[in-house]
Order: sequence, then structure tokens, then C-alpha cells
Amino acid sequence: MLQKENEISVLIENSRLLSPNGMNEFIRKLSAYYEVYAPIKGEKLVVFEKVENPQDIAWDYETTQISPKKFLHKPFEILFSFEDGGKIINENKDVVEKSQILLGLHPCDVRAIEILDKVFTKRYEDPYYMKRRKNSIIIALTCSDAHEACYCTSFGTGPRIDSGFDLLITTLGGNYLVEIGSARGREILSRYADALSTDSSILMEYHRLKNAKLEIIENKISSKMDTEDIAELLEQNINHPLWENLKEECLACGSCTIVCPTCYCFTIIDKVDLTLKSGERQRVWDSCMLLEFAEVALGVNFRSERAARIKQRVYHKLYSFEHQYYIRGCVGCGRCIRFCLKKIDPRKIIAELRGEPIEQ
Amino acid sequence: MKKPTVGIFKFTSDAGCQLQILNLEKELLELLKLIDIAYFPMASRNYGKGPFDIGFVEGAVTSTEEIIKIKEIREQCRILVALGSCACYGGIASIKNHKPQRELEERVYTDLTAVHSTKAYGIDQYVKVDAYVKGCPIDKNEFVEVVKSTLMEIKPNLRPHSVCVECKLREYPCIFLTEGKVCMGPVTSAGCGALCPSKHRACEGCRGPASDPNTSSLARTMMEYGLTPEEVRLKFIKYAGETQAFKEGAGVR
Amino acid sequence: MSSSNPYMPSMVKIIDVTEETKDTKTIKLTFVDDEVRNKFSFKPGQFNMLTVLGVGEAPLSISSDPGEKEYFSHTIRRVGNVTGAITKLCVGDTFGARGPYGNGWPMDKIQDKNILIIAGGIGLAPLRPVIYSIKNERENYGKMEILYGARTPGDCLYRREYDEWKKIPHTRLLLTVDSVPEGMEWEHDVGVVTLLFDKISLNPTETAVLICGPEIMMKFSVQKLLEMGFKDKDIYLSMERRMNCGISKCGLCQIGPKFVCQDGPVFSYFELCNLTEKIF
Amino acid sequence: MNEKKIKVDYMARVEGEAALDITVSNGEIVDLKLNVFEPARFFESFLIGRKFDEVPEIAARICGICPVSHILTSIQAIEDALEIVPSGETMRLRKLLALSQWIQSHTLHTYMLALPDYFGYQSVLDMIPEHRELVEQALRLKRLGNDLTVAIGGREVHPVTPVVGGFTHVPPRDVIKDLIKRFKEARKDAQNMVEIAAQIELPDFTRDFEYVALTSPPQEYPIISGFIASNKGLKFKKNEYRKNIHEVHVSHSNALHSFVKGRSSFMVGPLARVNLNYDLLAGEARRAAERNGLKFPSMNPFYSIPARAVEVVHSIETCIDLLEDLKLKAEQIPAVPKDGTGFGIGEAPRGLLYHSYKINKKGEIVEADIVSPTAHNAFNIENDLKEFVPKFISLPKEEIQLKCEMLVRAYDPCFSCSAHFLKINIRER
Ligand SMILES: Cc1cc2nc3c(=O)[nH]c(=O)nc-3n(C[C@H](O)[C@H](O)[C@H](O)COP(=O)(O)OP(=O)(O)OC[C@H]3O[C@@H](n4cnc5c(N)ncnc54)[C@H](O)[C@@H]3O)c2cc1C
Ligand code: SF4
Ligand code: SF4
Ligand code: SF4
Repeated sequence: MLQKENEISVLIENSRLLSPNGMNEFIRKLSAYYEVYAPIKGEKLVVFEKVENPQDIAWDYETTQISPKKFLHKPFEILFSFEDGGKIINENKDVVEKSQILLGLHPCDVRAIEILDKVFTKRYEDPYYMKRRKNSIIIALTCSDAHEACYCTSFGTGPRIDSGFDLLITTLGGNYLVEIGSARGREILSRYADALSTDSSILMEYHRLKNAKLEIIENKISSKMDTEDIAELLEQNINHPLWENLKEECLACGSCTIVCPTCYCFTIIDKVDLTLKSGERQRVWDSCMLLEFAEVALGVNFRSERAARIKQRVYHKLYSFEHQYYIRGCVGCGRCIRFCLKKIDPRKIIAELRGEPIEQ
Repeated sequence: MKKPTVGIFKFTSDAGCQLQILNLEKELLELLKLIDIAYFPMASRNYGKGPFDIGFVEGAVTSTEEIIKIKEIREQCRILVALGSCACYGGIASIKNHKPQRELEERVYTDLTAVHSTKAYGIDQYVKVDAYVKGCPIDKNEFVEVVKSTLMEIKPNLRPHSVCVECKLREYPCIFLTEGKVCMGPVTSAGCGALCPSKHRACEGCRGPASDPNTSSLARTMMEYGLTPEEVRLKFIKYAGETQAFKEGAGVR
Repeated sequence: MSSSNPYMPSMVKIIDVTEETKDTKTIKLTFVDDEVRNKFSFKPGQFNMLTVLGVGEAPLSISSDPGEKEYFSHTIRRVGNVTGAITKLCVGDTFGARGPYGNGWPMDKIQDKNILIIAGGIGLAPLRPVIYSIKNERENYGKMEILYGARTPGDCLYRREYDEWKKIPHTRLLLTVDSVPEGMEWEHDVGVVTLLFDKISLNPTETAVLICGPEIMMKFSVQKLLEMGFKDKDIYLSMERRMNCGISKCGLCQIGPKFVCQDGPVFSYFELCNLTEKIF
Repeated sequence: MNEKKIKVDYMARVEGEAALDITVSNGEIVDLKLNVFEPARFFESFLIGRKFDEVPEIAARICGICPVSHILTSIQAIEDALEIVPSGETMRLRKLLALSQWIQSHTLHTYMLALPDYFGYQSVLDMIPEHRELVEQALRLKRLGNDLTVAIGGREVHPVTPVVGGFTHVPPRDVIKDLIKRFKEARKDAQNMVEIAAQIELPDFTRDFEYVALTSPPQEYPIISGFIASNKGLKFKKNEYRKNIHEVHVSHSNALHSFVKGRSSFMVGPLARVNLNYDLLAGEARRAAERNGLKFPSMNPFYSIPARAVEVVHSIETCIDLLEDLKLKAEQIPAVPKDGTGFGIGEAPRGLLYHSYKINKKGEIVEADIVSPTAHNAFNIENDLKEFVPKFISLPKEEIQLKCEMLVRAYDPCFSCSAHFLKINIRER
């Protein structure tokens, strides 16, 4: 892979090696200037949270329940407030002024942000998302392992990644290989980090190690989704009996969509205080799996059938996104499988539509 | 403008929902600027006569006297709100509906000929209900939301989707998946902020069924997690065993 | 945040209210801010998001003549929170609006064709600007026939304007109602709107059809039109789906890969019947 | 014949539904009935067959006013049956939870249910315009009690964290720190409460009754453990409850009449507790009582009102100590089902509460026996009234009514829970 002379020199030029201490120091310094968020080990789960102490970072985490999209598109957000008499106060306390660093995103989550970027900029720019997006520095993290729910290789969204980040960290033998992905990344690295080594042969060795690590992970991801001609497949199977069968299983609980890093649907609601006149306009994540999602006045519901909602989720990800944004809406992070009580699995859905035996 | 008059009525219940109203220490004085509580025996000797603009009814209907009383109250109230799972579904009191009547009575009554307790139902078994505030007990904030929207003459924004959504939005780890605690959240109506899972307790379904609840599917999962059919049945016949959805869940063998 | 925030409504003021039916009003509005007013223009079939602070937002078609620059209007049926709150307001009151959104009727594509307008109930609202546009530029279009159905005579919108519409050259107006309450006079048809189809005089191959109404009415209309030889590419429908943002962000209004708020609300039947999601 | 009927059809500012019927003939009471018509909810029946770990949750729904007491007492009974010994930390958390409810409940009762009588109002709502500060003080104190319940239990009414074996969740340190600060600030409000309670003019009425409460000398003022004792020489352990306390069913009421075996009715509640355990009160509480001229023991049932205020001072001091001692580790001793019978006893805000269960080896409930404080008090209230009413029988009817209500309210009865466990006759009317 790393053959051409100039490619190698670019690679080396863009790489640094940090020791554990060096990394901690780097993060500590970053914390002084930015809000730094990273995967932190909680009681039961790893959660993206503000870093209090670099030692708390779970470098080898599998996945999080809620993806880092929450730092750009908030689960609850105030769009604006208003006062008695209808005066709109054009302020948004929630939007960060201080830049934030999103550290430790796995490749799939980085790709998911690229997808959200398209959603929130096409035609109309969403000012809330964009303000945060522009203020966010992304420090990606190569995965340490693959879980049986992972299928990023089916979409080319992982475990290798070569863009979409400002820095990319790979943990290797106790040290940290840091690759630069943008001018901003280069700047913060040179300003706040002391490299353990810039020696090209050492760095080359680490790149070889990284490559080996990625190969192991890639090989481990055995359960894939066959995405070839998936659009045609879906177009032809709108009435496949599978959808009716899924209806019996799916709890319509909505978990799969809330945990999905590319789901973005939201509802807007007004909340007034006890004056009944002043209040806030808020937005809250919504989900197409929920009955009320497509309900309009007088009780009409365009997707009252659970099967229709299940289809909407699958079709939106694997079909509609491509029409809407010229990109697939799934990054294969596997969250919807892990956090589904019924273990409903898009890979199996596609396999079944193809009439393939369902592998375990 | 005259403040709307409010009546708060009690049927068969433990008064917990009424207490939740009194627990609105921070909002109570503000609320009283908006409404005139004309009937609230738990707090006042004033027995205001109807008609009332809004009636809040706590408790299940469990006797012939109460059936008559709820109909009278309906007549007196322009808007009638069921307060808490007892009034919405029969609540805890409705557990008795699922026991053989004889077994139940023999344990409590000495004189069987005198029994006149009816099955415990939510008030909409007998009268039209305009709004429901679910929960055992009600969530105070939801109560305030209902009061506010009633005063503004709009429908309150109370989403009846699963509790799971609230768990996920607030990033509580799913205790069903992480701790194997059998949880009613996937079929239970949200609004409590996933209180129980947030405290490492399984949701017990106190708010009754969510919208489009797949109780049969959940019942099957519960059994996969080791519950016996009887244990599953008991889970579904606790707070809202009279609802169609929970009945279905209770019946899965 | 800059004023280019698309979620931020501008204030509009009610300058006139017309009671159309017992649950529907036409409200004439003008933007309070001069700059916003001068910048605002719309195409027939587009809609605004109307806001009542504290209550919410709802998509509503603009129902006035696009040639009018000083004001625009909405015809609003009271069915819920926002529509209920707006229909309670009086002349001089203000609330919020942002827009216009959506593609509108394909006025360019249908030039030189005959125009068949089929509307049911409140569905006439987004078609009224079409009628006015055609009136204003009569020479650009072929013959026009308007088929309108409502529940009862009292539920017909814009009754005062029918005579004026009939006077538009080469224009026919056909009305029908589901039922006529006792004691009420009604000289037109009784029955569902598709019953009027026998009276259509326009040649199916040279006619563009614009339909808006309840889904069920649209469904049977399309079926019958296809039978009559109208082409699926010439049949246009204005679709309704739940909307929260109007700018293809909230995700609520999708039909298959289409956003009703941006790709629509107007679609040709050809587009719709090839979607991955059934429409009706 | 000079017969007078006094009826209070619907008792206000008490929890649940009860009425009072008094028939007086020639200045003598010929009939007096406290009629609890709160409908029965069959708790005893539907607990049968439920798994032991569901019981506290269901038992909580006996009473929405003191759910904490029911939860804690039922947990205690189950743990007793399963031979689980809770840890010190768990006991501290439980005591805090119980005291949080005392504070909440006593404040609610004193300011919102009792005070309007003595200030001449129909309700606390009517007091707001002229006594806003007092009302705000009450709300503040009540909120503090509630916030402690929420911090430890998760919710004011029907807390969710207490379970057999311990707690599923403990609050974070900063919440506790904040609470300690607020409890210290609340000392002033509590002192005020004693002052107000001492100032109101209570009816001058004493009766020689027996009062019963837990006692656990020499260490501490009783909350959730101890012996059951009385001023007339009772002293027994919780598993001997049924040997000492008996019940008789009276036809006019849905509430049973509890009495001490071989004797008569008895009082439970704050006055019984303070009377019996005065020396174990926190120093602050005793000093507050003395400063305001309150003297215990008292044989005036109306003295329950100042007793509550004194208990609030005591609770605040105890809570501060307990909060400062917390380790804040959620512990839950695993429970293994086995055959057995267990007993639970506790001091609810309104007095002694008793739960007992028989459990089979699958962990299912076979038998349940629950007696709530109001069930304990009901008979005593009737006996009080019988002596109280003749003292002012010549007054106008409305005044008699009010005075009777005031006496009943002094007990802060909670009729829903008193009616839950009775073997009752309901006659078709
Ligand atoms: C493109 C378009 C044009 C429309 N034009 C008109 C018109 O000219 N006149 C008219 O009377 N009605 C029109 N409607 C329908 C109108 O949007 C609904 O009646 C209105 O949203 C109901 O809102 P509500 O708050 O009163 O009802 P509620 O039931 O209280 O609805 C709450 C919220 O749900 C959403 N919602 C509910 N119903 C609908 C719906 N049918 N479509 C989209 N969102 C909905 C809105 O965000 C609304 O605020 C149009 C709908 C669409 C999609
Ligand atoms: S697929 Fe799974 S997570 Fe998604 S709604 Fe269905 S049951 Fe819930
Ligand atoms: S804990 Fe219960 S409510 Fe929460 S996500 Fe899991 S199953 Fe749903
Ligand atoms: S989580 Fe379930 S049981 Fe707990 S409060 Fe919410 S609805 Fe009730």
C-alpha cells in the first residue's frame, strides 16, 4: 500500500508519535482552550462527555449508545425565546461560542457527521447545527476492535479513514500515532503537543503496525451487508412479506433511530411559562418509528402501520438518502442492532430480501 | 377576566396524585394566579359548587355510588381531566379485576352477601374524558402542561411514545440490555423522563400503554429473559391491565 | 445568530378577515417590516409557515393573487392548535410567518395547455392563486375548467368570487356538494366531485390537471382521469404531509425520497406513483 | 325531646373520605360515629401471589401521602422474612428517606391543613394574600423535605430507589452537599414553625388515653426500628404485635377499631412519639420546645400540632448528621427467596405502621397483614370526641362542627390507607 516515494513522505510529514504522557499533556492543554469531549467510561456504558481528566478517556471503547452527533444536533435545543407581546429574542444560549473538540470519534461516526453536514446545509443552512459544526474540531480515533454488530466495511466508512477529521489518533503498543487531516489539526498539534518522535523510520514502523491492526479488524468484520444494486433491490421489494413479519417483532420503541448517528429528524414545540405568554421554541429529536411522527390534524396518519414505519427507516437509510444527498444514509456502526431489544438487523433484512440464507 | 374555576375530585385512590399538585411548591402561587381552585377537599373546607371550567379526577371508579358520582361530575365540568393512572386505566386498584371475584372477597369480607364493589375501571369507562395525565403518580410537570394548554385552549404536547425514547434521549443506559432487568419501557407511554431506568430500576408500566405498543413481542422477549408466563402476566396487569394492549401482553403464553 | 436564520418568523399583521365557512376564514396579511414586505413574492401553490408564539407553527398555502404586492392571504380551516389560534385573531393583530416554501404549481410547464382544476374542500385554497394567475395572463393558457366539491353549500370557499371567475374568458366553474341541508337552495350538482367528470369538455391529451383535496378524493380523481385518457405526467397533485420546519430539515414530510416541503408540495402523478412509498 | 344531630358529611383537609355523625339528646351524646367511607382496594388480596420484590412498589400505593413509610416498612418485613440484614449505609439512607417524609408531611399538615382553622380561614389558599410570607416559608420547608425524598428516592410520591436489600441508586455527592447547606439554612424556618405552633391557642382538652410509639433507647429517637411501647406499660417486639394489638370491626365504618389487648383505644403519631421519647430528641428540638414553653408529655390531643413542629426541628438536625455521614454507595444485598414470615414496623409521619408477610419458597406472598397509623388512631379519635363534644355542646352547630373537625385534623388522619386492610361489611344501601 505504501509504495510511492512521495506518498510516503507526505504520510511521514503528516504523522507524529505521542507517548501516553504526551497525549495526556496534549489533551490537558487543549482543555484549557476548548471544550473537549471524548468517550468516557461510565458505570455501564461509554458515553461522550466532557473530559475532566485525560486518564478517563476510554481509548479502546467499542461504541457509545448516543453518537457524537449530539454535540452538533442537540437532543433538546432552544431555537429562540419570546416574550409577552410577541417579541422574539434572537438568542440561543445553547450554541457554543467556545470551540469544541470532539475527540475519539470512530471512523463511522466521522462519516456520519459528513452525512449530517449535507442534510443541514442543502439549500437552507441550519444555523444552529452549522455554528457548532464550524466551531468543532474533530479528532478521530482508529477502532481497537470490531464488534459483531459492526459492518462499516460494507459502506467503506471504516475502519480505514483518510478524511473528515482534523487529527486521527491510533493507539499502538501503548503509544499514539497521530495523523494530521487539516490545517487546523496541524496547528493545534504543533502548538500543544510534544512529539515523542518524528523520526521517519520509527513513524513508518508505526504505520505498518497500524495497517496490521486495521487488517485484523477488517477480517473480523465478517457479517456484511451486500450493497450492490441495493436501490433496485429495495425498489422491487416494497411489498415483500418480510415487512409484515418484522411488524410482529419490532416494538416500535424508536430506540434504533435515536441511537443512529445519521438520524436527524426533529419536532418543534413551543413551551410557555406560567405567564402563558413568554416561552421558548424548542426542537427535540423525533423518530419515524413512532406512531405520532406522521400524524396530522384530525387524526389522519400517513404511517399508522408499523410496517410502513419500519420500511421508512430502512428505505430512508439505504435508498432515499442517495436520492436526496447523493450519499448512503447508513455508516454500518451497528448501534441500531446493539441497542435494539429484538436485535432487528439491517444486514439480515437485506439478506432476506435477496433471498439469501441468513447467517448468524 | 374571570379566572377559570377548577375542581379536584377523589375517587378510589391513594391521594398521591393530589399530593403531587401540592408538591408543586415552586409553581403553586403562580398557578393560583391563573386558576381559581374552587373544590379541593384535601386542602380546603370550601366546597365550591359547580359548574367548573376544569375538573381533575383522581382515582378509579369501583362502586355503584362512584359511577353515579362521576356522571354528576362530568355534567358539572366543561373540561374533564383524568388525573393519574387510577383515573386513566383503573390503576393499581384494577389488579383485583384479574382475580377471581370469590377469592378476592373471601379474603377481605366476612359477609359475602353484602359485597357491592364493582370492577375497578378508569373514569372513561363511564364518562367522556377530555385529557389524560398519566402516571402513578402523575408527573408534576405534565400536570402543569395540561393546565397551561387547557387555559390556552390548545391540545397539550404530551407524546405517548415509548419510555425507551426518553432513556435514549437522556443517555440512560438501557437496563434491559445492560443489566438484564425486564423492563416495560418499550410499551409504556413516555412522560416520566424514564424515571425508573434512570435509577437502575425497570419500568413497571405505571403510565399505561404507549402509542402502538407491541406487547406480544415484548412478552416473548420477557420470557426469553427468563420470566414465566405467569410472571409476564403479573407485569402487564399492574397499572393498566384493563387496556387492550396490556391485556394482550398478559395473555401471551 | 444572523437574521438569515430560516427558523425565525417575521411579524405579519392582519388587515382583513373574511368568514368563508363556519370553520374557515381567509385572512389578509401584510408584513410589518417594510423590507420583508418588499422582498416577499410567491408562486401559486407555495405555502408559508405561520407561527403563533407559544402555540406553534403550521404550513398553510398562500391563497391570494400572486400579482398583489401589498398583501397576501391564507385561507385557514380551524382543525387544531395553530389554526385554532390564528382563526381567533382579529384585524390589527399580529403573528409570525416565514416563507414562501415549496415548488408551487408548474405554471411554466402548463402554459399553452388547457387547465383542469379539481379541488375538494380546503384544497381550493392553494388553487385560487392559479385561477388569478391565469386570469392575469389569460392569453398564456388554454381553456380552464374548475371542478369544486365541498361537503355542503355552506362549506364552499370563496362563494363571493364565483361570478367573477365565471367571467374569465374560456372558463367554466362546476360545483358539487356531498349533501344539501334541508331548506337550503343549491342549483348545482350533488355528489362527490368525480361525478362532475362527465361534464369535463377538455381534451385529455392537451390538458394539465391540477388537483388538491383530501387524499381519498385525489385517489379516485386520478383513477378516473387516467381512465379518461389524461396522462400521468400531466396530472399534478398538491400533497399534504406533517411538517415542522418547511425547509427539509425536520424530516417529517417525506414520501419515499421526496420532501413534500421542498420537492413538493406539488408533484406529478407520474413522480408519485413511482416512489418507494405508497401515497394512497 | 331535645335531640340534635351534628353531621360533618365530608371531612375537609384530611386525606380520604370520612364523615362524622353525632346524635345528642338532652346534652348527652347518645351516638357518635366516625364513618370512614373510603372504598376498599383489596390490597391484602392482590398482594397474594405477587413476588416479594414487587411488594414494596405495590404497598407504596396504599397511601400516596406516606408512601415512603409503606415502602420502608414492607421492605423491612420482607427482609425479616428472608433474613437479610441491611448495611449501615442502607439504614442511614432509609432513615433519611423516612425523615424527609416527616418534614414534608408535618409541614403540609401544620401550615396547610391545621393552621387555617386557627387563623380563621377555609384553606391555606385563602391565607396567601395576608400571610404570604408564612405560606412561602411553609412551601420552602415542604420543598426541602420533598427534595430530600427526590434525591434519595427519585420521586416525592412513590419513590423508586428503595428495594429489598438496599438501594438501586444513590445521589451524587454534590446533590448531598447542596442539601446539607439547605438543611442548615432551614433551621430558622423550623424554629419559626415551633414558635407559630406554640403561639396558636389550642383548645384546652385533656383525656387519659394510652399513647403508643416506637422507642429505641438509649441511642436514638425512633424512626424505623425499636420496641413498641406505651405510657401504660406496653413493651414488646414487632413480631409480638398481634399478641398485643387487636382489632374489632364496627359496623358503621370501613375502618377497624384497634385496641390494646385487654384495654382500650390508643393514640399513635407525633404526640405519642414526643411524649414517649422526649429525652431522645435532638438538643435543638428540646431547647426549641422549652424556649416556647411547650411541655411534654401532654395529654391534650391537640398538642400533636406543636409536637409536629418540634419533630421538624429534630428531623432537620438528624438529617444533617446523617447526610454528613453518607458514604454514597448504592448497595443491594441479593435476596434469595425462602419460606418464612417477616415483620416490619416503622414510624410514619402519622404514627405506628405495621406490615407482616408470609412468603413461600418461591418468594411469593402467601399472606399479608398491614395496619396503618390512621387505622390505629380511628378508635381513639372517636373516644376523644365522645369526651370532647359535651364540653361545648351548647354552642351553635357550625361551631361544634368546626371544633370536631379540628380535633380529627389534629391527628392528621389519612383515611385512604386506614380503609385498605379492613375486613369490612359493606351493606347495600
Ligand atoms: C403544504 C401544505 C399546505 C396546506 N395548506 C393549507 C391551507 O391553505 N389551509 C388549511 O386550512 N390547511 C392547510 N394545510 C393543512 C394545515 O397545515 C394543517 O391543518 C395544520 O398544520 C394543522 O395545524 P394545527 O396546529 O392547527 O393542528 P394540530 O393538530 O394541533 O397540529 C399540530 C402540528 O402538527 C403539524 N400538522 C398537523 N396537521 C398537519 C397537516 N395537515 N399538514 C402538515 N402539518 C400538520 C403542524 O406542525 C401543526 O402545528 C396545508 C398543509 C400542507 C402540508
Ligand atoms: S427496530 Fe428495534 S430498536 Fe427499532 S423500533 Fe423496532 S424494536 Fe425498537
Ligand atoms: S431501560 Fe427500559 S425504557 Fe429504557 S431503553 Fe431499556 S427497555 Fe427501554
Ligand atoms: S419508568 Fe415506567 S414505572 Fe417508572 S415512572 Fe416511568 S412509566 Fe412509571
